[in-house]
Amino acid sequence: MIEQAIFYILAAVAVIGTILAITEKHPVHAIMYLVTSLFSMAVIFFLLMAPLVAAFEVILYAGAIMVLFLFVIMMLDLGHPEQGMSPGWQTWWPALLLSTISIVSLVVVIISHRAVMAAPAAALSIREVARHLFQEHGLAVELVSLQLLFALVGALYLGKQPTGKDAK
Amino acid sequence: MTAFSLDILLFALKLALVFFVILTLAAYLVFAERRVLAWVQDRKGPNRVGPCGLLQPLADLIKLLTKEDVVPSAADHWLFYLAPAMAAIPAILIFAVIPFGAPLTIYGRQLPLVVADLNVGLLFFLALSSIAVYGVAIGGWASNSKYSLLGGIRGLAQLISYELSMGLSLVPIVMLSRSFNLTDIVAAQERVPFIVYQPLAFIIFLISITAECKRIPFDLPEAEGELVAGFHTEYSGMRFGLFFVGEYINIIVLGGLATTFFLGGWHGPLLAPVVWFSLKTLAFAFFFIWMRGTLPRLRYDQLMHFGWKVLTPLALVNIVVTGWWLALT
Amino acid sequence: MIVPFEQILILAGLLFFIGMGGLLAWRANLIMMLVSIEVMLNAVMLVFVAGSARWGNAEGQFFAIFIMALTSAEVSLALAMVVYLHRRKHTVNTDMFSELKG
Amino acid sequence: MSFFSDTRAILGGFRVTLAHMLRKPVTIQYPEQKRTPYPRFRARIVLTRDPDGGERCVACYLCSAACPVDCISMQSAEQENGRRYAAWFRINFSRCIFCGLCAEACPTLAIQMTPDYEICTRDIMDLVYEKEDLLIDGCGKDSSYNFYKHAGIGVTQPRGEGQEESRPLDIRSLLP
Repeated sequence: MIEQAIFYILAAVAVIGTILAITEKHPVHAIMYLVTSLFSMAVIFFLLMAPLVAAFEVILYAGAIMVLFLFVIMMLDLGHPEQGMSPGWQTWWPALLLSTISIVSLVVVIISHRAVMAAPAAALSIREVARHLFQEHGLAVELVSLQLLFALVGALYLGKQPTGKDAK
Repeated sequence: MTAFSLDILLFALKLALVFFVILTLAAYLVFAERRVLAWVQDRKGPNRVGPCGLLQPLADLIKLLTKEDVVPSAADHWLFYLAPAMAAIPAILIFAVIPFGAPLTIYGRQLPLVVADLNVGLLFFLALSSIAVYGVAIGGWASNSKYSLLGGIRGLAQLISYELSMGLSLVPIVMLSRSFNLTDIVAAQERVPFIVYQPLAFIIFLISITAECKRIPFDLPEAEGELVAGFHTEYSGMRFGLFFVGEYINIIVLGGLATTFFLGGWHGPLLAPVVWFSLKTLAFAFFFIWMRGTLPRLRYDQLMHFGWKVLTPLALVNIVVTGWWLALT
Repeated sequence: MIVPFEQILILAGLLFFIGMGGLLAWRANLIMMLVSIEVMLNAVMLVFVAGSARWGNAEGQFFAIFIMALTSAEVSLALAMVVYLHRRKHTVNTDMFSELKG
Repeated sequence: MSFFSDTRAILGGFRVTLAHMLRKPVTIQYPEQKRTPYPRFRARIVLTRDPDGGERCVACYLCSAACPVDCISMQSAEQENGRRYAAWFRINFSRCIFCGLCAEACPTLAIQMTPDYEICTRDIMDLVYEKEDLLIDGCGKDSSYNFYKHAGIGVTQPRGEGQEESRPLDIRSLLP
């Protein structure tokens, strides 16, 4: 019962935080709203018996990705909403219309397929999750790590300052 | 019902005690730092307020609370107000997962001396320490001052890079104890503390936590010489005090974590477990102060070079070697 | 399950379509576009984790973790690209990068 | 290998600071525990008297000219017998930097510096010392020096009466 109430509060925080993040003109404020939303998402993951994902959500999303955004915004001095890159009403309303239609249709579909309340599944221990991950999906782990390596090389290449004869 | 309420009461008591002890300890760590630094420099340090200056933290608190709270007019007000809290709160929250003593038995019921026995305690610590970055970055950015902005950017880059090596240096600990739970990690060190098996990981962790709590020689975000006070240049009064207290709580908490991960937590002969834990933690705090009195500040490129090109590869090699060793034995 | 699976799906759908709306609306600002994509990916993760909890199967959590790894790779590349573009034209406005438009 | 020498250097630094930590502090707890200044310590300025009890100062303005912060001012006057003295003499200690140039410039050793360094007050106007505040009843550092006895000019006594001074030569005695 308490968990249910917490879930609804968190869901409200997540949705409101995301809406504020999307509509906020100032990038830094938007990032802060999104971090709030991500936090509540992490706690939702925790409630959904996935503590590992919850921890990684905070470490990676809030602690690394959003910090990277913040770093780029601070470094490139992009925090000037008055420079006019924010969308006006003409760009908002088609997006809003499309989103609203999609949300309404999704809700209709989900409600029409109302299934019976599932029996609560047993919680998975981290040890078990790890065993599954590395025994059955070892290839996927390797592929993801390779992809991270590629991203690293690509980012290094893009971020390199042109030197010597490359510079104009 | 009475059993339940007793549990709640004991829990609340434990929580209040931990909170009180941590905050008092942080305040007295400021005092201890001033005294020890004074000794290093052949001075005496604050000894005016109370016997041996023991009431100095109280005087500091009163001073900070009664100071004028200046907010720069060009600052981003909400974020400016928010940043000190974001710097101090994660530091306190991390302590929730640290077991600081053997489980007590009161009125026939077990009372584990840890606030929250999470099964992902180690990841909880990493998550919260990555949140502490926001206090520095937002504080630096919202002040709308050049020094603060530079301090904030430096803090961001530094904390991100050293978090990586800190996390990697803890992987061998998880491999040895086979658990993310800090109580299990302490239990695994009942005979031999992990520092014996993992001296390299210990050194990497020690350097990383020094960078993580922004202490000399890694205090580039607040370098007085170049950036006045870095990310908290524009802060005054108790907002500055929150940043300050957050830093010292961080020292205590990270010292406690180093104790938990490498020095066997509360295990120790003769003395009570809580006493052992406090002794080890305070030894780390003393080491941080000693280091501040000894080492000069690094240059920024040296800092990044050291973190990415020395500590991280070393930690990775350490993980591989530990894996081999575990596979062979 | 703490709440019916459908409610979590609705929450995830809400977040996903808010992100989509943001992506469509912020076509001019590269940073906000990336932020919107993060929101959408996060919503997808929520579905996977909820499914994992619904059927007691660890695969959903793996997908969530893989998505996180993919996202970090994507964001690092994308932000490197942002820095590169900013170095070229001192703006992150996508309308300024339309030389190849016929 | 530089790694070992670097590590040794860092540990050496730690050893040095530890040694200083265990050393006795050199701090002097000022209000309770006062340091005895050396006799030539440069602090509060005084005007001394010659061994006969007269003022040494002849109001020559040399100290005032030497003073880099212009904190000394005075007004010269002359007695009937030609003996110069300061009608008023004022030192503004809120400007004084205690450099000692005035004491060096003084030909009569009138202006001297004393080791009394505790002259701060709450009111800055109290730091403007007048002649009566400055004048002391002693001779200061050179207790036997008396300017007019050395000066070789006949102001307070006939010429040739001073110490280490021979009588003036009567050039007319050489006339044929």
